[in-house]
Amino acid sequence: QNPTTGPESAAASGEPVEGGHLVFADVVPAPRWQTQSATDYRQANVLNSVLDRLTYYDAETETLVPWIATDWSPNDDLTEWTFTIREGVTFSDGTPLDAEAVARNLQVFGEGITDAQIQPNQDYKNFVSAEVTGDDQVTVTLSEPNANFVRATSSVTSGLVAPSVFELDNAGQNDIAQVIGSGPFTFESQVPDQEIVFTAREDYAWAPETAENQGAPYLDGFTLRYLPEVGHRAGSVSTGQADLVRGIQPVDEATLEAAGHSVYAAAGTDLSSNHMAVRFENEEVSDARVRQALQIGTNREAIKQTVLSDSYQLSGSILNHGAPGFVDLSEDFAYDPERAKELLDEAGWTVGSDGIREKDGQRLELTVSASSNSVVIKPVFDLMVQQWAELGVKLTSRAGDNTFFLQAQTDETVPLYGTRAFSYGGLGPLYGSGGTLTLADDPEFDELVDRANAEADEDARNEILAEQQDYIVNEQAHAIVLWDEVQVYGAHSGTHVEFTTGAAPIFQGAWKEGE
Amino acid sequence: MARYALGRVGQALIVIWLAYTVVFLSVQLLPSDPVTIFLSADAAPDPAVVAAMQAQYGYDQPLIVQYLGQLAGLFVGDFGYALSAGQTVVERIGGVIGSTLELAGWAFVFAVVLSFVLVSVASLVKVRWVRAVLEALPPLFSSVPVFWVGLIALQVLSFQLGVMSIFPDGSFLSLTVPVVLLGAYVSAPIAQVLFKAIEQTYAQPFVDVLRAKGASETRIFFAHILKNSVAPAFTVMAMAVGALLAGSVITETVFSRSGLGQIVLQGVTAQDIPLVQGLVLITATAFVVFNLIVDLLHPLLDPRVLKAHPAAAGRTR
Amino acid sequence: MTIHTHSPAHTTADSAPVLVDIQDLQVTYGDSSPALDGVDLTIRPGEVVALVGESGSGKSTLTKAIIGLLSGSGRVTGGTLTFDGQDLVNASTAEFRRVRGTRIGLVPQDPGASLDPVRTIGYQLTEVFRIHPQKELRSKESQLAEAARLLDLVGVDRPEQRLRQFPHELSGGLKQRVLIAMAFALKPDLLIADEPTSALDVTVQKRVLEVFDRLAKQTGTAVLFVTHDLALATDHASRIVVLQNGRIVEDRDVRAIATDPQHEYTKLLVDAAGQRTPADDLLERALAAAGIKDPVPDLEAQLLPAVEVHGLTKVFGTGEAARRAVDDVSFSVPAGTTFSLVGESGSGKSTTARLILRLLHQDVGTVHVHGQDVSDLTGRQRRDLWKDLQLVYQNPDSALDPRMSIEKIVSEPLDNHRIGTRAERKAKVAELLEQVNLPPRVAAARPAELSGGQRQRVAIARALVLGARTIVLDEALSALDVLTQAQVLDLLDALQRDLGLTYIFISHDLHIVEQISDRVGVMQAGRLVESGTVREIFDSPREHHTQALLAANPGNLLRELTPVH
Amino acid sequence: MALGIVEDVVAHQPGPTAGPAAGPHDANDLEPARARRRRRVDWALLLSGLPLLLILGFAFFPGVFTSQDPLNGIATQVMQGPSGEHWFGTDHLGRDVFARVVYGTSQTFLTAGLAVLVGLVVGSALGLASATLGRWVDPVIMRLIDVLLAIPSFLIALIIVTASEPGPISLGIGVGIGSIATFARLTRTEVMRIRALDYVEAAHLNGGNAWSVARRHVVPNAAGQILSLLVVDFGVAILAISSLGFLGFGAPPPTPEWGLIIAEGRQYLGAAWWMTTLPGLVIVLTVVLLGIFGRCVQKQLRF
Ligand SMILES: Nc1ncnc2c1ncn2[C@@H]1O[C@H](COP(=O)(O)OP(=O)(O)OP(=O)(O)O)[C@@H](O)[C@H]1O
Ligand SMILES: Nc1ncnc2c1ncn2[C@@H]1O[C@H](COP(=O)(O)OP(=O)(O)OP(=O)(O)O)[C@@H](O)[C@H]1O
Ligand SMILES: [Mg+2]
Ligand SMILES: [Mg+2]
Ligand code: NI
Repeated sequence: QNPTTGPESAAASGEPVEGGHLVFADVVPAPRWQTQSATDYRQANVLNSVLDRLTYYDAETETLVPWIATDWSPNDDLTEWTFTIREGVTFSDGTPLDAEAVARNLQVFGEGITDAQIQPNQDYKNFVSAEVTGDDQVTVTLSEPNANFVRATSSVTSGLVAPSVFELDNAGQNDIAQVIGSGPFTFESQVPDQEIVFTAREDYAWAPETAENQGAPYLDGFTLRYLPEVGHRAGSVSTGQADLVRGIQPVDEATLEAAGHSVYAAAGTDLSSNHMAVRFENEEVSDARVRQALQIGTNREAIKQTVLSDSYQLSGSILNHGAPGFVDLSEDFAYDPERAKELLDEAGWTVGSDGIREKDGQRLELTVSASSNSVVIKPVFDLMVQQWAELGVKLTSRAGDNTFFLQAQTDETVPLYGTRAFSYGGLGPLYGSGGTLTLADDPEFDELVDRANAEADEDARNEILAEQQDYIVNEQAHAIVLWDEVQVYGAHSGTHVEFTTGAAPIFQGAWKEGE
Repeated sequence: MARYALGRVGQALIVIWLAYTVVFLSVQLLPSDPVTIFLSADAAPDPAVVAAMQAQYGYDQPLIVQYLGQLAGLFVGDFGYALSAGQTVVERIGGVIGSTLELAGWAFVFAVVLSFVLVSVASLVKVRWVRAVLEALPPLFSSVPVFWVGLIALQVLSFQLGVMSIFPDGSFLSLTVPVVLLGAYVSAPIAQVLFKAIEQTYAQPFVDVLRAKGASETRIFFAHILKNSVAPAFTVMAMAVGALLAGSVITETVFSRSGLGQIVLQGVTAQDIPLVQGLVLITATAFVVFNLIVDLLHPLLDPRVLKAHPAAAGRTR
Repeated sequence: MTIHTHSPAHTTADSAPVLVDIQDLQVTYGDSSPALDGVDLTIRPGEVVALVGESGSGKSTLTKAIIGLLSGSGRVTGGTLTFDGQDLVNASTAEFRRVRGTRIGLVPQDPGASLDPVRTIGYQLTEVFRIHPQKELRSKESQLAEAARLLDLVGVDRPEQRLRQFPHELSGGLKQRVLIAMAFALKPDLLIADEPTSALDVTVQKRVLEVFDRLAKQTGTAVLFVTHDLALATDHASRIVVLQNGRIVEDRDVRAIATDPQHEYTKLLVDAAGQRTPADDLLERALAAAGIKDPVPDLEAQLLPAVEVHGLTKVFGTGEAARRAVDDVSFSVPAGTTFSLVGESGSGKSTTARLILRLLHQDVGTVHVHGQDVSDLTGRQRRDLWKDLQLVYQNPDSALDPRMSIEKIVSEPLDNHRIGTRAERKAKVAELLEQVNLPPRVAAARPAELSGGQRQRVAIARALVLGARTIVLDEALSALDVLTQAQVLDLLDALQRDLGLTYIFISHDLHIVEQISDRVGVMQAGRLVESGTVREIFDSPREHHTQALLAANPGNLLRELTPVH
Repeated sequence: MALGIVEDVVAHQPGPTAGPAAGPHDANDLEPARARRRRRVDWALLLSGLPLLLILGFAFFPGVFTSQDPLNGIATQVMQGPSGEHWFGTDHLGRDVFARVVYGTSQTFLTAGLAVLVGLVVGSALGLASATLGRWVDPVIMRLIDVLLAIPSFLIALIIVTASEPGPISLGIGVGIGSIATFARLTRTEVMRIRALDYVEAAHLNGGNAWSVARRHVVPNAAGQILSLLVVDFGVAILAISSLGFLGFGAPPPTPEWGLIIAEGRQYLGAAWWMTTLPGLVIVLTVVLLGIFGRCVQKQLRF
């Protein structure tokens, strides 16, 4: 059911081998390494092995398990969360990772550092304070109840760094060479924009509770390199120039596997599914019927057949199949082009002379933006251009235009925004008022979010979560959902890696078969 | 001579300053602003934070103040802070410039050697078709998109033959292949101009006088033709600096090398004005310095030029 | 006034050994018809042979064939060519290289471009010794010393210093001497000189040729020299070979040719070179110059000089670089006459002409044209002036827009001044083309399709189309070969008679000046040193400079041999 | 990218331009060679011109050259190798690559054409002003040109393309600015060369004013050189545009555009070589042909 489990178990067969150095090729260099900038795979994939967090979300059990926090619990009205900090943990510079250090970290996540231009972490909304409340206890106080708060502490953006790091200026905190964590690997050297070398910490002994390897990493170290050219990735795996490569494209998967190498589909359970967020305040898409038409007028099966592969699971909701609270809504937005056309007709958009719908002299032309860092997003959108053209909707895909993408992040006039976003803080930070995706206020949804956050009972909360999903996908169709987030990695034969629910490789447990 | 040189240096400084200013102004055309872009990478930026940060980096100041501030910074060696990199411009550029210099430097050397070898062989060889082929090479070099051959070369060398590393790991081929591709591209105009200049030199009557003296073709070529023909080639070499940068952007992207190329893209997409300005300063200076060298070298190559300067023609009053 | 007294080499008996032996030589360029077609020529040691003929007759081709430097697609397609018994037709490049420089030397036509501009004189002179290593000239010092000796020999002053100079620092005459020194360096048996002085002005030409003659005699070198100028040939050669259309039409002793030209073409050449102004014509012109002309066309025109300049001065450059190109020049040109300006290169002739034409503005002085003070004309007024006053350029190639048809070129002034209807302009052009003896069909042609002489006629037609009364001709004939020159001269003469034109004629060629002028002005270093009627100047020059200029005028032998009509 | 064309660097020495067949050892017999050239058919011109005409045909009548759909793929024919049906194979969406190349021609040519136009209009205006207005205008314009050269044209293009909607207009202008300097320098040298010729002065003597002389003599005679640069620069622009497309700064899909087709295909280089290689060859071929054609034009029109 969880696509990660297949390859994972395959990788786990055989005894891990100690030693060896792994070459990991990611897509493009990351410009900044401050903890909270790890909203991006580029940073998260690496910081995951450099910074530890309070909690860990275990893919198999689909629960949060202890890591640096051995225990945690909220007060009754869910406004105070108390964490018990593990003992004997040290940062790589030797300083202790104690309650003081954790409190300082949490404070930075909640408040940011104005002097160093560090913003608060968006998952720490309503943060009031973080205080040391016992020998090894830290208590976080929130102004509003948040049942989901603890989930945020499992995110790489909540990676813990030595408090001394916070004393640095912005440049210093963003410099990977100066990021001091307690994780299994530490920075060794770098060639800017070309490679970064990390070495294993031999004294590492505080892996997440469910981790198979509880001690120091098997590997001696790993090197991060970059392969922006999609076309080079499979080749570099099969020739062994890289042991692990992110972003293998569908056409290369079969070839790689046939040649005896591994293809890992690392499910990004921590993220939303891949979708187009609809900036519904734009004229063309302000009518829910139009958005619904787009939702059911998209032939996902054809997309999967043409440009995806079996590594990709089509969306059942805005959340991924493995995410807590996921409900499968795929029946509701099954492909129905006729109904889609009807909806558009009903909304007053009639087909014009060139096949594009019009209303009051306005044409139904939509532009979608997306970053170029996903291998499949461009071809998928290209295909959707064709599919939507049949509905009478002119879609312009600007996937891959990174400048436009940066602009579109904050430009609410760009009607469609292709993305998948970390959702540690639930859907609120994404689709609620002040959210990062629709860039519009939505009080109705805010209410759903508040209700969920205030609900201590899991089942009751999941029910509200289901309502949220239905609201976003069906009722309002604020998100045109496409496929579950997944990062496809290629690994040279004999390389064994597992992945977090954030699709990041776990180098601490990775090993290479000796030659 | 000293006055002439001084005048040229003055002109060069003006050109650098103008280039700096033009780019400063054109960067203002870019949509959005560096702070918003910087902040929106993390989350939807809080307007208050944006404003605070703009104040921090001076982006809230009137344009003219920003401009003068930047300019003043240059004089004390402060090239600004590259927000998108979280480093000062000097650190950011300094960190990778070596890589570009290595690539561009060798490519330049290769381009010069290649064009001289091509031209020499083509001029001395007696077989007509060999000469025709050699003469056809530079136009071909300049017609082939570098990224296209680069991609194909990598595919073949790295994956099909497995002789070259896909990563710039410092191995011989991982430097040589990009150098050769970029060099061949840059050599095209140099070789073309050399061919043309040499053809014109060969048409000069003094060549027949040399032949009548009994000089061999080899002597004629190396002792006379070449020295007469290099001046325009030098001019082109100086102008190739810009092409080298453009070529480096492409080459570095194709071969995943670090370098200024990546910074150009980063600077423009993130609208990191100080970074872009720093780059322009470097390239404009390089361009101007190379041209200056060529200009000052010119009298050594051609004793006539110094004489020629004062004489200006003004026929009608 | 004969200056050179040659020991006539032709006295050497036919039994003397033959140095160059050419039989039935045929040379072809590409696949066109042969440029040389069955040439027979022998040259004996020490003999000076002049090769004359009109442009394109194959003179250069012949010399290049001997030294193995046929250009482009040129190749020997028949016949034999031996040098001192050695077959040169089938000689390899290496064999040729051993002969060139050592046994056959070359003095090129254009000294300006015949030295490598980026190498010093010393380098280029000593290069000969490096190419052909000599026993006693191994060290650099000895080579330089020898080079200096050679320079001294050809009359170059301060030889040591010259060795360090670059060609552009030398005048044309000096450069030609360097080239001569270079050709003589290894005392060759044969020297080929292709129009060695055509780029030099007469005085320099004379000095250079003296050096040339002297050295040839001293070293016993045979010389084959090419020229357009029969006068020059007669002065320096013992034998003249006349080439026409790739064939030798006459090959005889100098005196024989000069006194008794056999071939039709040679006759024309001798006529053209030795032509003297008929006495009656001279009288007529003298009368005209004095204003007594019959019939009287325009009273005013005769009273007023066509052009009058006074105290004209023009300085180029400032400070140290300042140069007085024209210095206090005054003269006046009566209407209907020809005034010639002569003088060595750079003496200010062209500058004076341009000042008159208002293409340059004087620093001091006045210019009157047809009675009007034009000293300060600008813009529109200049355009009006140019209706009356026109210029014909030296080089008809560059004076005509290559893209335009002859008709358009000639009618351009009419178009510009919006004169007449289209049909009228067409008629006017046709009339003028007829006047300058051009067939009507050239109207549609483009300049490239015309010969040099025809092009110069077009330029003259254009100058006349607005009814100009005064025409400045700045070396208007010097780009043409002798026969064409004669034709154009006839045309100018006829036009002057018919239209009462005034000419200001600038030339290096004193023969022509003597034929065409009424009055002559001699310039030197910007100053008009002497002026007077043509007879005054030519027969009794007062100024030393004028005397030197006239002495340099070639054709003394010819004048001696062909008496005035 | 835009290396620029450096034809103008070699000073126009009085020496002749040798005929097509002439090697470097040719001497200086200019007149007959030129006369002969006029009469003979220039095979290089024909051999480069005809294929270019064909490619130009792609731009105007794409439907004549292919019956396939460039925009909508056939899902069952994804990534098929070259065949009789699909000459250049099909792409990842099952679109016919050859059809995309054919239909992309107009977009590419439009953009390159605009680029060249910008370079031509602005560049030659600057060059003309520089050469004719003289005095202080000339040095000022020349310094401006230096500034243009000192800023990498690539960066200018990047900024302009980033600053505006991507599309033929911004791309064309961005790339075109890079060729302004080349056009300006060539125009300046040409105009100066022609203005120094006697026939221009003669035109003044014959009553022409500055305007009529420029129109009748200077411009038409300079046009030959500039026209040939135009042709060559067109190729340079195509390369520059495709390079920008490669870096992700091209026109948005699905508009087929040559650079974009290559950029799209390149990620499948290992799996479907034809998607990149064949359109790339079309670019190379076009640019090479344009280069040859430009040089022929130059020879034909040089006076
Ligand atoms: N390189 C060449 N290629 C083709 N034809 C040539 C070449 N050189 C000379 N010719 C032709 O050969 C013929 C003879 O030319 P040549 O130069 O020998 O004449 P010339 O008597 O020296 O003329 P001039 O007095 O003008 O120097 C001419 O018809 C000319 O056009
Ligand atoms: N435009 C100019 N600028 C500076 N100096 C000039 C200019 N034109 C002519 N001179 C100089 O003025 C002097 C006279 O030149 P001019 O052309 O009048 O001589 P010329 O008698 O016509 O010579 P030639 O017989 O060679 O044509 C020369 O020294 C020349 O270098
Ligand atoms: Mg000749
Ligand atoms: Mg003159
Ligand atoms: Ni370019």
